[in-house]
Order: sequence, then C-alpha cells, then structure tokens
Amino acid sequence: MKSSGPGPREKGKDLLQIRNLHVEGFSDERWHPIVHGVDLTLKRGQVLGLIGESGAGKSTIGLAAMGYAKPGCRITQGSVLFDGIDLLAVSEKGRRRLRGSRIAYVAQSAAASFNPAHRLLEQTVETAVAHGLAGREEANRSAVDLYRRLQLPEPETIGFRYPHQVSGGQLQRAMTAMAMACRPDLIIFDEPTTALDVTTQVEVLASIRNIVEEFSTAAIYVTHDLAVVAQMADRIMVLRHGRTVEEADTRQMLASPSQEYTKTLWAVRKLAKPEVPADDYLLTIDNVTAAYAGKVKVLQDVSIKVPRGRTVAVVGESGSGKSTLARVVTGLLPPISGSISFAGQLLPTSLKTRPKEVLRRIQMIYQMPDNALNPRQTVEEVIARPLEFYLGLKGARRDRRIGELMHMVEMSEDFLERLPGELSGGQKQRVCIARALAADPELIICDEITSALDQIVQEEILKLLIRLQRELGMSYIFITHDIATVRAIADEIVVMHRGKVVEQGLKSEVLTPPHAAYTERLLSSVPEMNPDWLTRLLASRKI
Amino acid sequence: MNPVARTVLQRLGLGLVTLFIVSIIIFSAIAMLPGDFAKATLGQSATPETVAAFQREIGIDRPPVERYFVWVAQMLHGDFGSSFASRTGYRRTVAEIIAPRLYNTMFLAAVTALIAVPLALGLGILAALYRNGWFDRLVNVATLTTISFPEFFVAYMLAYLVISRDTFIGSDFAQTLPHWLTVSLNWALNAVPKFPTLSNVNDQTPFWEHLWKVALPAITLTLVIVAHMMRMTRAAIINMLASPYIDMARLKGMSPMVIVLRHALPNAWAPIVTVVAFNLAYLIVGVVVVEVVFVYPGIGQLMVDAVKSRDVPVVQACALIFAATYILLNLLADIISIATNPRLLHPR
Amino acid sequence: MSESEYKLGIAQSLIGGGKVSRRDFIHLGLAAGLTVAAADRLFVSTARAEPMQGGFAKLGMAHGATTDSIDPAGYPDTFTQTAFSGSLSNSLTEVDAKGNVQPDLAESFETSDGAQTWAFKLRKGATFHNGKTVTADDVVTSLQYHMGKDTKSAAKSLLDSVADIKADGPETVVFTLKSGNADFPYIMSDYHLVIMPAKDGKADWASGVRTGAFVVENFQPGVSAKLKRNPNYFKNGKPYLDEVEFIAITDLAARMAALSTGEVDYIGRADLKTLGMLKRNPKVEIVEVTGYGHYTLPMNVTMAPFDNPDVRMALKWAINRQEIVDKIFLGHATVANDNPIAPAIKFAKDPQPQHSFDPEKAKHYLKKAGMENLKVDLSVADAAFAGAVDAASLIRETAAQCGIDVNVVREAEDAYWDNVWLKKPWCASYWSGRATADWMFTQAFAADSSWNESFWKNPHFNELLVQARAETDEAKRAAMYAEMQQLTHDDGGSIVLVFNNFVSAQSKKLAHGDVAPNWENDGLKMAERWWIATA
Amino acid sequence: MTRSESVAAVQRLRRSRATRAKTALKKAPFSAWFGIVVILGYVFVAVFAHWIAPYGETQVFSEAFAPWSQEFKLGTDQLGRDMLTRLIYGARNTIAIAVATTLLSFAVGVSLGLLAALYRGWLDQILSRAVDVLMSIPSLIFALVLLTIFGSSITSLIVIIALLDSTRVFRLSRAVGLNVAVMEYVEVARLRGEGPKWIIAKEILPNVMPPLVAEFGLRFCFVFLTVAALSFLGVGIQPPTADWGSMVRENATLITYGDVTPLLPAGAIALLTVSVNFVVDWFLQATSGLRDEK
Repeated sequence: MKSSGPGPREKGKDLLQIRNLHVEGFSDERWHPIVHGVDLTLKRGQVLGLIGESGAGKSTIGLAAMGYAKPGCRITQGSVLFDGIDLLAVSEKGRRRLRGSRIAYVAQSAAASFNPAHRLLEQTVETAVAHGLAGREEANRSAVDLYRRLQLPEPETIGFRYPHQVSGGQLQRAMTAMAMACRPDLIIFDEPTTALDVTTQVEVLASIRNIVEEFSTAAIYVTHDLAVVAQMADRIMVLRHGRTVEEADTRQMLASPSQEYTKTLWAVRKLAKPEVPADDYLLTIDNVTAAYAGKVKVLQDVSIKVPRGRTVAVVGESGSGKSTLARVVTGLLPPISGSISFAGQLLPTSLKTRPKEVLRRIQMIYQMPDNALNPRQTVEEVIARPLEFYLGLKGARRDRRIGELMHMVEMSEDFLERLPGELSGGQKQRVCIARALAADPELIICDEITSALDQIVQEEILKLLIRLQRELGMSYIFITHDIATVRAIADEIVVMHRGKVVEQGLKSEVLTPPHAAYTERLLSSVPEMNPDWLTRLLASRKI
Repeated sequence: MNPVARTVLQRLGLGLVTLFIVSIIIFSAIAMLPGDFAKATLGQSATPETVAAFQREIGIDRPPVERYFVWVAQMLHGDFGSSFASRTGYRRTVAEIIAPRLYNTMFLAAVTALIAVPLALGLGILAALYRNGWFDRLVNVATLTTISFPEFFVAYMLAYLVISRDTFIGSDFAQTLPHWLTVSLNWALNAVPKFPTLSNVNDQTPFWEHLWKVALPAITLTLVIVAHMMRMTRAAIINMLASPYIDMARLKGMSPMVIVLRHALPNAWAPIVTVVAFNLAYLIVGVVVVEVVFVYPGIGQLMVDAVKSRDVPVVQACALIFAATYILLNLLADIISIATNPRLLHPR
Repeated sequence: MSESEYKLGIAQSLIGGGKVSRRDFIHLGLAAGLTVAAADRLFVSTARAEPMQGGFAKLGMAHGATTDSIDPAGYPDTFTQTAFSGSLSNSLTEVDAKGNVQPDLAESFETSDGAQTWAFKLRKGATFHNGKTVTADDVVTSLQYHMGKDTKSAAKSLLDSVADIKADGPETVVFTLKSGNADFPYIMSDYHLVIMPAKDGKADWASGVRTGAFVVENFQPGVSAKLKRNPNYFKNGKPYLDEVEFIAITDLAARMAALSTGEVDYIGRADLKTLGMLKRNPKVEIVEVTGYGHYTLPMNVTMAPFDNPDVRMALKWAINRQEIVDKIFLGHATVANDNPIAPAIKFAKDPQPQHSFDPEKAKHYLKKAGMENLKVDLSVADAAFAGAVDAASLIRETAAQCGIDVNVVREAEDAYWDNVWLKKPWCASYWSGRATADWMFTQAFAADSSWNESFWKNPHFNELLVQARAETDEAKRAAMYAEMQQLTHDDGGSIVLVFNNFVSAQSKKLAHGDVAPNWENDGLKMAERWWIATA
Repeated sequence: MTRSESVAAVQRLRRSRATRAKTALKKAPFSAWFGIVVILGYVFVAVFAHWIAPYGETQVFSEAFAPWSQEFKLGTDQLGRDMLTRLIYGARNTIAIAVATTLLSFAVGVSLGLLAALYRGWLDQILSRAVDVLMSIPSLIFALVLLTIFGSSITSLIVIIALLDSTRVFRLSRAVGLNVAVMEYVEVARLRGEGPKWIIAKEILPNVMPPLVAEFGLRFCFVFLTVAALSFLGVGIQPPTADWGSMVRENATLITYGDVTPLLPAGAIALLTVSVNFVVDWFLQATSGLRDEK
C-alpha cells in the first residue's frame, strides 16, 4: 500500500529472508519437489503478493515463511531468516514461541480454520495468553478493540459468538483480528478472500488493508487473483511450478510484465464472445417459486426464457438462488408454483415423472468435477453409460462414438482407461462435458463449471464450450458469480439476488449502464487490475 | 425449542414405542418356546394332572393374547406383576425378585465403568498424542489382543491366577516348565491379591465386602471393554487432527498437548461418548457369561434362568429393563454430543 | 493297661464333647509314652471321629434357580432338597447309611392285614419351630397336600397307592392302601413328604415353620439360603452345626474353584475330569457313594424298530458300558446291566448274562431281527444327565462296529423332559433311584405308570409286581424280584447304562459318619448329620 | 498443467497404482504381517483339514486325557479323541460357520443399509426403527431363546446370529452410504434416470468398500466369539462335530489346575481373532484418508 506515513515501527529493514527454499510433498508413496530453490526478501512494513496458479507453491512458501510445512510436506533445503533467527535451524519450541506472537497466519477458509468448539474471543486471545504476552482481561480488551478497528458489528459482544454464528466475511475479519492479537511483525494472508462473494470481498479487503497499514505490519499476501493482489501488495512475485517467474514492484508488474507466462496470465481477462440475439426459445420458466422442505422460499416468482442455441448466464452471489434454479429445471426440486415448458411442451415437475427422452435432452455439468465423477469408474465407463442407457449403443458403434466425443472435448483416447484420480482438474471437467454431450442434449446446465479451475484452464474450457455450441447448436444455462466468465460466454444475462430476478436481457444491455442498483453494486465490486481501484471505489462508496 | 429438550422428548417417545414392540417380541418368543413354566418346574416328575393343576393356578391355561393384554394392563398401572414362582398365599412380585439382582448388576457396572472409562480415555488420548510411537503401538497391540479373547476365557484365566497362588507349584503345568521359570512365576502369582473367585453376594453383604467380591468380574469386564473405547478415543482425536483449525492452532504456536486437549478433544466427544454408551449398555445387558463364571447374582443370569423356567413375567421385566437401559444410555450419549457441539446447542 | 493309658482312654472319650484341650491331651499322651506327633495325630483322629458342637459351614450346591421356593410340592433339585427337605423339615421316616428305613418324625410304625394298613406313631415332644407340638392332623394335612386332583406336587403319584389317611388320636396316623405294600415306610421317607403345621385344615408351607434341625434365616432363590440351628430339635444333640449356608453354584468350574480357594467347605457333584488333581490338595477330602441313581436309554417299545425284542437286545450288546464308565464318569460309576435295582438295595440280584460290548452277539440279534444295517436316532442332551451327549457319541462309535448306524440328535437342554423324554423313540434319561425295588419298578416299569419311559407292558412282570408288593414272606419276595429283574434285563425297553456315584468334595475341616446312599449330600441330611472337626 | 506434464503425472500414477499393493505390503507393520501369515495358515488348515488331521474327526481311542506324546501330539480329550485332530476339524467347522454367518449378515445388512441411505424417507425410518428395536434386545440372550425355539442346528445357528448381527452392519453401511449418496455423481446417475439397482451396485458400493471390508473382519471376529459364547452357555453345535467353543467349555474346569488343554481351543480362537484384528487395523490405516503426521 502506498507509503502512508511512518508506522509505529521503523520501515525498510529486512524482516524476512528466504534463501534457496526447497520443499517436497509426499504422494503416491514417494516424495517429489513442490518448491525448487525460491529466494524471497521482505522488508518491515512491506506487503509482498505471491501469485500463481494452483500447484505454483505459493501457499507452501507462505507457510515456509513460518518455518512450517503442511502434513505430508517437508522442507529439504534452504534457510528462512526471520529477524535474524533461522526458523529452520531453531528448535520446534523456538518456532512455536515465534508463531502467533511475531509471525501470524490468516487462512483461506475462516469457517474451517476456526475451532467450532470455542467462542471467537477465546480463540482470538488464545495465543497472547498462551505465550504469556498479556493477561486475559487485557487480551480481551485489545481483542474487542481490534474487532472495532476491523469494522465488525457489535465488537463488544461478537466475541462471545461461536464461529458458525457469524457470516463468512465477518469470520475472515475475526481471523485477521486473531492474527493481529499479538501485534506480529509479519502476517501471512493465504487467499483470505477467495471464498467470499465479490461484494463481501471488497469490505474484507478494505479492512485488512487498513489494519495492516495502521500497524504497518509486514505481510505476505498469497492469492491467484491478480486484481486483488494489485490492491493489496507493494511488490508482486509471480510463481509457477514452485519456481519464481519474476518479481517486481506492483505498478511496474501490471504495466509491463516481462515474462511470457505473466503476460498469458494477464491476457485471460480479454476473452469475450460476441452476443447473438435470440430467434426462438427452447426453455421457458414461468413464475416459478420454490423452497426446500418447510424453509423460506429460495426462488420467488422467477421467469426466464432460454433461447435455442444460445447461452443464458445466470449471475448472482451465494444465496441468490441460482443453483436452486438449476435444481428446479432438472426436476430435482419440484417448484411450489409456476411452470416450465421445454421445446413447446410442459415439463413434468418432478424427476420421477419425466420420461427418459426428456431426461436425455437436458444435461447438467457441475462445479466440482471431482464430485461429479465416480472415482471408481474409468473415463470410458463414464462416457459409455449414457450412450448405452439413452441411445442403446453397443460394441463397435459405441466405441466409435466414444472416440468422437473424446475428440470433441480435445482429449486423446489413451485417457479412456484412466480413473478420474489420474486426471487434472481441466481434464475431469472435459470428461464431464463429454458425458453430457454423449446424451446429445438440447440444453446443458453449467453450474459454476469454471470457478474451481485455474484461469488458463478456465479459458480453454470456455473456448471449448463456445465451439461446441457453434457446432452442435445446443443451449446453455450458465450459472456463475464471475462477471469475467459472463463476458466471455453469455448471449443473455439474468442477474439474481435473494431468489429474485433483478435484471435480465442481452449481455450488452445488462453490462452497460444504467444498471439496476444491485447490478451496479455487483459490477462495481469486481476488482480491476488498477492498483488504485479499491481506494477509488471506497472513496466513491465513502465507507 | 431448545434442541436438547426436543431430542429428549422425541427419543423418549420413540423409546416407549420401542419398548412396546420389544415386549411383544419377547412375549411371543417365550410363547413359542417349547414347554411352559409348569412343565419346566415339574421336569421329569410331571404328570398330566399336576401340570394341568399348575397351569390353572398361574393362569397359563389362558390364550396367550389374553395373557399379554392382562400383562400390558398391569404394566400401565406400573405393576410388573408377580412371578409364576408365586403360590396362593405366597406372592413373589417380579419387582422384589428383580430389585436385588438389578442392584447387583448396576453395582458391577458402576465399578467397572469407574475403572474402565477413565482408563480408556486416558490411554486413548496418550496414544493419539504419541501416535505411531512405541507407546501407541504397544497399547494398540495390547488392546487388540484383549478384545480378541473370548470373555469366559479371560474370566477363567483370572480365576486361575488367583487359585494358582496355592496350586501352581503342584500342577503338572509347573512341572513341565524350567525350574527358574516355575519359581519366578510362582513368586509373581503370589503377588496377585487373593480375590474371591466366587462373587456370591446377597442383600446382607456389606458394601466393602461387595466391592471386594466383584473384583474379578470387574477386572474381566474392564479388559473386555477398555479396548473398544480406547481405540475410538484415539481414532476420533486423530481424525480431528486432520482438520484445518488444527493446522491453525499449530500456526498459532500451540503445543501438541494443548492441541490435542483443547482443540481436538472437544470436537471428538460425539463419537467417543457413543462408544462409551454402547459399552456401558453392554455392562448391564451383556454380562451373562461373566455372571455365570463368577456366580454373580446379576440380572443377566436371572433372565437366562427365567427363560429356562419360562417365568414369563420375569423375562418380560428383564427384557424391558435391558431395552430401557440401552435406549436411555444412547439418549444420554446423544444429549452429550449435542451439549458438546455448539452448532447444535446454539443454532444460528 | 497302665494308669496313664487309662486316663488317655477317658480323655479320648471326652475329646468329642470338646471337654479336653489339644494341649492337655498331648500331655497325657506323652505321659502314656506317645510322641508329641503321635499324640497329636491320635487327638485329631479322635476329634474327627467324635461329633463337635458349633461352627458354620458353607455348602456349595450344584443346583439352584430363582424359581426355587420352600414349597414341598416342588423341590426340583439338590438345592431345595438338601436345604428345605433335609435340613428344614422331617418326613415320617428316613433311610440310614445301610439303606434301611428308620423312623424319623415317626417314632415307630407297624402294619396289619397284608401290609395294606399302616399305623405310624409320632415321636413324643416333637415340636414345630414355633413351639407347637406335632399332631396327627398336621401329618394328615401335610400328606394330603400332595394328593387330590388340584395338587401340583411332584409326589402325587407316590401317594396314588394311598386309599385313605386318618388321624387315630393326636399321636397316631393310619394309612389305608389300595393294595398291600410291604415297603410303604420307605415311601414315607420321600423328601417331598415333609410334615408341616396344619393351618385351618390346610398344610401351611409358606410360613417355613417345620420340624427340622434348622430354621431359615435368609433365603434368596437361586443365590443362597442361610439356616441357623433349631435349639429345641427333637433329636438330642443334633444338629452339631450352629449355622449352615447353602450356596447355589451351578457352574462346575466355579464350584471347583470355590472349594480349592476355601470359599466353600463342601461342594456337591464334583468335577470327575479333574478329581485326580483335586485329590492332590491336602486340605480336601472326596466322598464317593454308589447311590440308587442310574442313567438309562429308554426305547419306546411301541414303536418300530424297538417293538422288536431282538433289536433291543442287539442294542444292549452294542454298547461298551465299561468304556462309558471309564471315559465319561472316569470310573465314578458302576456298570449296570439293564436292571434298575442298585446292588445296595434289598432284593437286588444281578441278572445273567452281564450285557457288555459284543459285536458278534449284536450282529447275531440283528440278523435274527432281520435288520442288518439298522439306522436309529438317539436323542440326547446333558439335561438328561451330565455326559449324556458324550456317552451318545461313544455309543455311536461302538454301534457302528456292529453295523448299527446311530444318529446322535442333540436336543435343547431346557424343556428336555417335556419334549424328548417319553416323546422321542430313543432318548437318554436319569433316575435318582428309589429306596426299594417295588418303588422303582412301580414308578418306571409298571404298565400303568405315567413314567413308564419305555412303554413296556409285560403282563407277567406286572402280575409279579402286584404280588410281590403285598407278599410278606421275604424268601418268596426275593424270588419274585429276582424274576422281575431278569425280565427287565432280557425284554425290558430301558437300557440301564450305569449306576452313578454321588461324588462330592469337602474341606477336611468338615467331618461326618457313614454317608447314606439314598440321595445326594448324605441322604439330603448332611446339615443335620455333619459337624466341624476341631482339626 | 499442460498435456505433456499431465501425461507424465499420469504415468507416475499408473506405475504407482500397479505397485501400490506391493509397496503397501512392504510398509505393513509386523503385526499385520503376523496376522496375514496366521490367517493364511488357518485357511490352509481349514481347507485341507481332511488331509492334515492325523485321525478321523470322531475317532475314539482307548485312553482319555492321554498326555502329549508321539501318537497324540496334543494328547486326547475327555473321550479319548485326538486333541490335534479335533483342533484341526474345529478350525474347519468353526471358521466355516463364522464366515457363512458373516457373509449372510453382510448380504442382508449392506443391501438394506444402502437402500435406506439412498431413499431415506419412510423406508429408512422403518428399517432404522426396526434395527433400534432389535439392538435394544440383549443379543446373546435373544440368540439363546431363538436357538431354543428353532433348535440348535448349524443352519439356524448361522441364520439367527447373522440376522442379529446384520443390525450393526446395517447401521454402518447406512452411515457410509449416506456420505456417498449425497455425492454429485450419484445425483448425475439419478438425473440420467438410473434405477436403484444400478445406483447401489455401480455408483455407491464401489465407493464404500474399504470401511465395509474392515467391518467384515471385525464382524467375523465378533461372530466367532458369539458362537464360542453360545456353546459356552450350552447352545452349541451338534456333536460329535468338533467346535472350539464347546471344546473350551468341555474342559474349562481343567484351568483350575493349570492344565493347558482347555487353553488350546481358546488360544486358537484368540490367535485367529487377534490376527484378523491386526490385519483389519492395518487395512484401515492404509485405506483411511487420514494421514497422521510425525
């Protein structure tokens, strides 16, 4: 963050020096390197952004900065000098004394990283009390103070709640408070906002930035999201496969990345499909209202039209009911009221009552390919089943078809006898797509299918989908929370909020102002590559 | 509504239904058994007339269905009825027959639980703390072995240890061993306290003597149940150790002991108490064999006797008590799991 | 005889009453020229031989169930029999160690008109525990308790032969029998037929007030019964013990363990397998009596193939009784010869030839019956008698050698007497035996007996039975019984395997005189007859 | 990652998959090895009992309780039957019964459990309540009663114990089934319109195997001990069939005198159950996801 006056501790001296760090991970009965010889230097009060795709080793390095290796990992070489102490050389006890007190950690999923059995306050003050840095009373008081600084609601009492009683954004801030409790010199932020909705993310980012600035704490900020790191970091280090690609000052890095790889990372953002107006409609959802047994309505009087051969992107944050919409269409959740008609005829509401033929014509692809593929079935079995089940293909004809499908999703046939466990995330998703295509459907519902993937892979998948639509002319309902993805693939957009449709129409109409209030907020919350974006946004929202 | 209260009510309701069905099952099972109380008691000396007279007196000449509903009616008035062993002018109520036996069983169960549960938890926690260390391996192998032994085998071996204090030297077995071994074994055996191998207690037995007499049964049962609970404790804790908030605790610089006790254990209670409850139930319901071996007048043996002699009212009562114990203990387990889980205790 | 020896003699006679201390006696012994050890040994032996007053004995019984009660209609097993019949109560008569009937609560008895009328004179001054004197009416009501159509008594059939009982004055009871029975006094010794006080015309058993040597102090069915001495028992001097506790220890191993750890002083039904090892224990004494009890394998002679005498004969020859005695009863039994009358019983006569294992004879009879490769089921359970199942497996082996395929069917232990005995064509059975030949035959072999387990109806046998019963000429009777025993041996449907011994074990601190053979535990009266020796 | 790298990765995985079993065995602790060896030994003996046993199962010799000798390696029992022979045949009979029982109880328990997990709703309710009822009746005594009713033939022994035991199997398979039933690939199958048979057999079952296999081992031991306990309480297997449980019971009193005879069958039982437990324990360690560090 831009040099905002001298903090309590003097700035500029080296705080952390990592030299020639090697880390290995254990899997498939043997050790193999994750990080090969990374060097890193961090000055007091400085914020360093570690960025890279999954498997780049950014989190591992973050943890190594605390002299810690995850279960199943080990640091094999190198030194981690923290304020002159080599964390790899000192005893476990010695490291323990530093952790929490002088080096703190903020984990990705606060929900999972808070102990569900204890109240927030206990956990916030635990380190301070355990390390004997403060008495309970004092610790509690300073905790409440931190809650206030982090703009947590009811700072006096929120500490007495249990983790599950607090929202995700608040938890993430509470965890920051916990990290700050001992006023550490260094905090490791490990993807602290990845699990949050964009609108929440903004607030959390803001409060984190303020507090770090206030105590001018040094920080390592690990993330895969360039736009985010651009807001938080003074310097950025790009990592790939456990090696440093390049490191530079934030602005310079954004302006002129020197490495090819970095450029490709930057490039992803630019993919955009020209929209095509609808001619006729395949699926019509009329005033559908749905609810899970006895609970509040998750869909209220929703009406959506899906044109044939086009893509309707359903955008919304968690709890907006977009996934429920998918369940209603597939028949997993029969609506309370309203009707759905498919290709002219009324669609039986519940799955059981739908004829095989209808089931075949509507297919679905999920967010987590790992969960969507049976780990005990080979790719071939996965793709073959719909062919046999729907089309009754056998023997040679089936095999030929399987070949074609693999070709369509750009995978070689030697993947056929593999199990999902042996495929990368992108490949798994391709198999899921192939499985959907096998039924040769007219409508495919894609539920957040790219959000679990790295950006480069995301792009490949999106391109694939676009191509397939061009060739086979099926319609997509594309459920996502990511505006970039929407830009990339949508013809029409439906914006949902709290189970209602806020706005819908052609992509160009929805994305260009004037927007509905919520859409405005949503769009404005999407981080931009500009380092000053957050500052400006906050100013404009005057938080 | 408070989740605990809700569960309690729900389960109690279900429990009653279960009890009702159990009573039907048991009743019909006994009805299906060959012979009846009269024939069973008269045994070889039965003659048709005597049997008939007997059946008339205790009313088992009536059709089963009628008898069942009479019994249910009694139960609803909280009357367990009277044993078939009663005679005109000499009533033996089921309650008075069961009471002392139930007390004995509870006594033994309590003693065992007081030894076994803390032991199991302690060992489990230590094993989890020093997992994959020699201690862990040792405990693991030891416990696996103890659960593998037939109950009566353990019981007899313990009895043997006590008896051998005197008889070992003289036994053939001792002769077959090398001298030094015999001597040292004998020395070891004499270190064994002279526990009674006969746990025959009655309502006049004073407390301490009672305690002394159940020593062997208690030890046997402890050996039988500790393993199960200990292993579950260990497993549950280690399971928790895989979760992110444990990593977090480590990164907060907490010591392994603190991590296990303050961060893992509180989240591991549910599975542990379930297993503990299961074993406690076993202590009350499943100890027939041990009772037989040590001639301990517990309720298990009572039920077996009653089944043998077709004393239906007693069998029914025992079965209901057993079922009730099982249900209540499980309910207790659930309550504890709820109480130890904030998510359930304080819903959003 | 020197003076000192004389003194010693006197002293010896006084030991029994505990009037001479061990120390003094040894002094006298030394004076009489004995070594200390010798004197001590003499003291001990004398002491053991002479009953001593006082003491508390714990007696481990092989039975006991929660359904036990003091109701004499029941008394199903040794626990209730020994505790409540033998110790708490008296019958009119008892059987002594020699197997002769003796007056017990009765003082004397005499018969008239061909043993059809019996008059029992009650003992003077015999009182119930509550002080009430025993009158003839008490006796009448007590016995009637086992008679009539509503009785549930196991002894009912015993008294079937009784036509009428009436009191003749307060001290005499007169029985009129349907037909003469010279052995009637024996029947009166049965453990069910105890005398209870009459309460408004009914026998009052529930109060537990009886005439016996002990009074119930505490009774927990299936667990234990504690009895204490009845100070004004009518047999002077008896009982010797102040207190006895009967403990139900049904598990064999537990019973043995309890004795060897000294937790009980006596156990009934010791484990034969380990008796040898028990003998090594210097503190333990083993008592073994050949009783009247015997194990049988009744064949239903009304069903094929057992309706064929030759088949029965073949089977009788196809069993190795000696092996069964040796292996299953480890020698603690006597080979029987298909004759239910134990050698100890009056008029017992061993029929000829002795049936033993002889494949040739067996095959011969099979051929005669025209049933080579015979196949039969043998239904057994240890409920019949301990070792029945093993015995059956042995029989299976030997029978196989005679070309008979015996299929051993293991029946359920409980309800055995209800489902198997008298139902299955060939099964295992146990008779605790009866004190007289007549009694035994009447119950187990008479055509009209409901316990005629082989359904054997041999007209000649049944005539003899009736004649012999009324016959008062000993010689004639002997002849008749001999013939009957031969009949059961040759033609009878019951294979009488062995006479079992009562094997009990006790710590040496318990002492006793000669042990009665009629029932276990010294004719059920051990509590009354035994004492604790000083040594 | 790019294609070439992924292929490399896959080859690595492929190789390891082929060798996983071997490496796992290599890394197996001593206890597991011990267990495996013993179990194999038992199976061998059980299968070839007829050829191994020196004498016939029910063959009777003159001397009862013969001491250990050349003729009778472990002496003879109370009827003069060769102890070793009885032990060997006992292995066959007892193990056969235990295996049959366990298989049956799994057939019942697993199928019902998975059905309940898949459909939930009333089916689940009914089954679960029924199981509750059964479990609340003391199984040993209940078994005693049932065996008295239906007679203690081997068949009824197997069926009764299996049914009583299947309740626990039901509980477990339902629990693990529930975890898998919520997976999206199951949802996919349902969306495709698959029937329950396919879903259970092809989608759920393969994914719940490890815990079930482990449970199988434990159940086997349990059944084993139950049979022993039952014959100890007097409802055993038809004589003269050799069976370890009743063999213990027949000679129990010898223990009082430090005689080892009754310990042989008891030991045989213990040894087998210990071994199975060891193997199961290791198997669980190997298959369960939790990798405890240190």
